Amino acid sequence: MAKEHGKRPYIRVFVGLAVLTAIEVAVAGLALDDALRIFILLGLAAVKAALVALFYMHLRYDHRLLAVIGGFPFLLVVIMLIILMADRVIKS
Amino acid sequence: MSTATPTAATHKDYRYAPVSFWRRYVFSTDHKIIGVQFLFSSLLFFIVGGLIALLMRTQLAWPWQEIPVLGQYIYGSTGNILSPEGYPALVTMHGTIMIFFFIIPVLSGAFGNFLIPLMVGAQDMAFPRLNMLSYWFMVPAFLVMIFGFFVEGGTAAAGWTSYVPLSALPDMVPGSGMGQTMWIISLLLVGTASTMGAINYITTIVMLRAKGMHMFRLPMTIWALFITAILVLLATPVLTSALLLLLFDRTIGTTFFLPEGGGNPLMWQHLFWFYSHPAVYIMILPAMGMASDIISCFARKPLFGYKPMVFSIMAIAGLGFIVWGHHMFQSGMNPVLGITFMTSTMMIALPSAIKTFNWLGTLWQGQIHLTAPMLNALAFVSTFVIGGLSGVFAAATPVDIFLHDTYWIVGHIHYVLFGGSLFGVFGAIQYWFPKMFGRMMNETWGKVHFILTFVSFNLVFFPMFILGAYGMPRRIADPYNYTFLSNLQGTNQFMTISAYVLALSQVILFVNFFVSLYRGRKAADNPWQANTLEWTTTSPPPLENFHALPVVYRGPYEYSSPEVEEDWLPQNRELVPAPAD
Amino acid sequence: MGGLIPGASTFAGPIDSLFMVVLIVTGVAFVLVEGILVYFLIRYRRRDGGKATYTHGDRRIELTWTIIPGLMLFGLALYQYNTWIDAKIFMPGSDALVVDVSANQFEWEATYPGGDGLMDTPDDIKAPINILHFPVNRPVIIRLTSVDVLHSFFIPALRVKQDAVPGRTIMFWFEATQQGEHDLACAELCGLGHYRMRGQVTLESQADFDAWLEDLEARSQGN
Amino acid sequence: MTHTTAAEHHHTTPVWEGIKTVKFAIWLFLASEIMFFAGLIVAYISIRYSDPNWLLASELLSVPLVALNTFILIFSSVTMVLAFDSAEQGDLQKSRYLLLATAILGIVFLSIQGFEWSDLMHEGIQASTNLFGSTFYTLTGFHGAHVAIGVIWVLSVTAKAFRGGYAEDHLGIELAGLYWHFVDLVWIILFTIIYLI
Ligand code: HEA
Ligand code: HEA
Ligand code: CUA
Ligand SMILES: [Cu+2]
Repeated sequence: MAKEHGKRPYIRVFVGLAVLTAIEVAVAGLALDDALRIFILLGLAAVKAALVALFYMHLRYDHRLLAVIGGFPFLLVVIMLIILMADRVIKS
Repeated sequence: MSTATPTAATHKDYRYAPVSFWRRYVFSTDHKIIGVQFLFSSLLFFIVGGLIALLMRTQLAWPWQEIPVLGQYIYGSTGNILSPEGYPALVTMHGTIMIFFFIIPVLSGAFGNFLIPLMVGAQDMAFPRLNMLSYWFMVPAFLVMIFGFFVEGGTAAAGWTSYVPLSALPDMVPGSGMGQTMWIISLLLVGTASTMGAINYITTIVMLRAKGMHMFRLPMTIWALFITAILVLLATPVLTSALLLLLFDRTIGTTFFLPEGGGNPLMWQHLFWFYSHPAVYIMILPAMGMASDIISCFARKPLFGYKPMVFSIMAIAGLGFIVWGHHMFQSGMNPVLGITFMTSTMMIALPSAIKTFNWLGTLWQGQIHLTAPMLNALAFVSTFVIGGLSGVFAAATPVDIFLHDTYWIVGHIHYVLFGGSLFGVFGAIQYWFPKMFGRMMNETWGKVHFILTFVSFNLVFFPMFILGAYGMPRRIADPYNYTFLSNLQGTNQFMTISAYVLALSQVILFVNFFVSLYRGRKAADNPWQANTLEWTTTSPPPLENFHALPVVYRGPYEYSSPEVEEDWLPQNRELVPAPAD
Repeated sequence: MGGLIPGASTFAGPIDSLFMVVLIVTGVAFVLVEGILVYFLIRYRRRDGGKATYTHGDRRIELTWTIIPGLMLFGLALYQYNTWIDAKIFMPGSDALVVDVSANQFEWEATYPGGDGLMDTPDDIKAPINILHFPVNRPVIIRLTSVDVLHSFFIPALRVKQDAVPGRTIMFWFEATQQGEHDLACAELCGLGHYRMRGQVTLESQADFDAWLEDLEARSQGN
Repeated sequence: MTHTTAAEHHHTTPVWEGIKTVKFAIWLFLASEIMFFAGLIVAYISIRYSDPNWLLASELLSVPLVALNTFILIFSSVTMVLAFDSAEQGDLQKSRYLLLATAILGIVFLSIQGFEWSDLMHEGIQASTNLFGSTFYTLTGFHGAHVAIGVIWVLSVTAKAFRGGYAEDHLGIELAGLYWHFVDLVWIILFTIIYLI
């Protein structure tokens, strides 16, 4: 956490995020097959989230323990999501 | 709070110890005082919840009877008899109070607060002010919940699980009006409080350990409280979100859980149990840890299999997040999920098994002192096993078809929660009382309380398994209008009378507690000749816990070590030649 | 404690035997643990001057008492799969009698197929409140719904329990094996009348059942 | 491993293996926040995919506007991180103005969202209208509340910065930043699952 860390790629990350957002909006517009579109969009969102966490929240430079604290909940989220999707009833 | 650097503040506190009564004993930031505050308030709620239980038991033994003298005071509004809507309210309050206001606060709140800094060798929690705040979030929670008794319609009456739609539709039962909303708000406050506590505990245990106190030199109590705090941290917010959704369904007309609006009632159960199954381990792990310390100390023998013990706590916590569906086997949840949940639930019995066997291993070839704390710790082991094993029946999905929501489950609950956690608490109270208050509790009366409690406990709750095998459903005010239960009144009356005895036995504990508080024999610094750090300071400890911060040279269980001739070896005693740290 | 109350359906066999298996496994574990506990307490109670054996444990022992219960538990898990699949996932074929049961605070209401033997046809017959009849030795499929809150359809003797969820129709089945009168209990807290939400179940021969149904039909035409 | 405890370092936060206590605690807090939103989001997804004829947000709301809002929030994230960075580099003046910018961007985000809400209300969609309404207002509402808290926090940090704070210890800025980026991260996910999918 000292000053000696050189310039970090904050601006580049920002550009990346902006571009990805643009792509997302574009993809959302495309007439793709739903599953594929959702897959791409979630992928892009994940990348953006990862960028923020790694660079803006310094997980890339900080102690690994912090990354574990921040990352572990996502494991639980995935479990929750899988179970609830498996248990939902489609009403038509 | 978050940007403050509290340690500076805490440090100051020691120099100019707060003089005013209020800052010292009421709005105190001293973890020891806060721990004691939690202890007293949760014991108070044990009494409240317990007395409610006695009302339930009375109803189950002599349904719709006028209660001789007290009736007019208790059920005055309904002609001195319990009203049909009264019973579910009693059940709900009993469960809610016992779980959220008694067992969780007494374990994490009271002992967590009092023991963590002392046992890791710190002067206070990492965030003393946050710690105080956490207690002062509990108080309004208490008040709101109690206030529920007085709003019209009475308290929440949908069970401590508050299943929707019963709890979501304000006009479903009398209690699901204002009372249910109170219940939600109260639990929101409790959740916030325990999350604050969890953050504080984890930070303290990771950051403020004394020099040489490696993670694998921590006492089991601390390990248990540590993992418990992690469970609280990650599970509670899910309950919070579920409670908020429920609140919206009740107030602003959303329909998350209401089928009319396309919502999904089972969603509540999923979210609730995603919290509440980990929560049941929140209610047992600290007791396990404290029992481990007590057993090792009074067997005068190192804890058998320290690392396996630690890893099984972790395993219980980890698996605890993927078994919640075992509460929903019959709920209409996709039955295929029943298979996965059943398998994971079966496997979660394994770490508990490992712990059980290691407790036995600790006793093996020990020098067992049957003191009051030890007796209670041993009762913890023996009754927790019964409770756990009864859980395995419920985990067996096909058997659960029959057992679900019968008294078998009620028996399970009480064997793990009363037999397990509560005996652990009884043990812990009598073990750490000298450190908390500088006086000893009366040993003889401790033993009397133990024997009476242990016997009457089993007489109250073991028959529940039989009722369960008869298929007696839970939460029913009057079993006897079912023909297949009509012959069970005798059994129920027997249980109820035993429950009265159980209650009176608790009076012994309370009297012993309060008398010892003033009249008890003065306690030495280390009355049990134990190894952990809290015993190396004075009883009660000074405001800053340790006059000089301890340095740790070994694990917490070096009893009967060949290195010294006495049979204990404190963690902080430096042997010459000093072993490499 | 001699197992569950007598059963009267095809589920009673497998479920009760599974109960017994679990009872034996856990019983063994129970006797083992408590026995050893008590023995140690007597055998190793404090003796003056003596010191306890100084040991921190033993990897081999740890492994044994990890692996053995582990296998037992996993075996126990696998052992139940079929019973569960049979009870809750599998559905009987066309010969089954389909009955709609609707729960409300605090009553059970059953609807039977009329003369055409089919559900969802105009001639379906509503049985009187809290009265249910089922033929023995014939699979019965219940289509369970609730109009207000959660309830649970629990006939102990038949070893069936299924929550009724408003907004859903949940299908489950059973096959009664013995004639007789039984209680239908509500096993999910549903409000102040939960304890008295009792249905009367009659298990009778196919013939008696048909007779009952016809007489029901007659009366429903009557008025 | 060097443990430093409360007593040894009076007026600096204790550090363990290079992690500052308060920062560690903030991360724990964020972990619990993740689980909180997890509850809401998982509920939303499961409800939504139970309903085949779910009306899409894109049919009711102007995606470009929200995209702009997303961009604003991302932009506020970079100003925030740069504020911290320039403080680290010793350029406190720059840091102050970046903090201010962050707070302002946050406010802009909130006002655009407020506009969007009132817009939707006029289209006759309340929280009680249908599940779309319920989930939409709940998710964006709780996120908005977090942004609001973030704004207040950042403003207080800004004030302190202008009063010459954070001369040598920038922890305060970093903590506010962590929270701010977290809120941004949550929005990245919400934006995708509410508006785009
Ligand atoms: C302290 C609290 C606590 C604890 C520790 C447990 C522990 C366990 N519980 Fe329990 N449970 C509750 C509190 C707790 N439970 C509560 C409050 C409810 C009711 C909620 C409600 O509906 O109101 C409940 C309900 C409940 C259900 C739902 C029943 C139903 O509603 O249909 C199930 C089902 O699987 C279950 C299973 C288990 C299992 C498998 C364990 C295991 O962790 C037990 C593991 C321990 C052992 C198995 C004993 C020691 C092991 C050995 C001696 C080794 C040998 C053993 C074998 C080889 C089998 N519990
Ligand atoms: C820690 C948890 C805990 C504890 C300790 C207890 C303790 C007791 N419980 Fe309870 N119980 C639950 C947790 C607990 N319970 C839960 C979670 C449920 C499910 C709720 C639901 O279904 O929603 C439940 C449900 C439950 C039922 C089922 C109700 C139903 O489904 O219809 C019954 C019935 O007998 C019961 C009985 C008892 C009894 C007799 C005690 C006794 O052990 C109580 C003995 C203690 C006292 C009586 C207090 C002692 C104090 C004094 C009397 C001394 C006074 C002193 C002074 C004045 C100084 N409990
Ligand atoms: Cu219907 Cu309980
Ligand atoms: Cu559970």
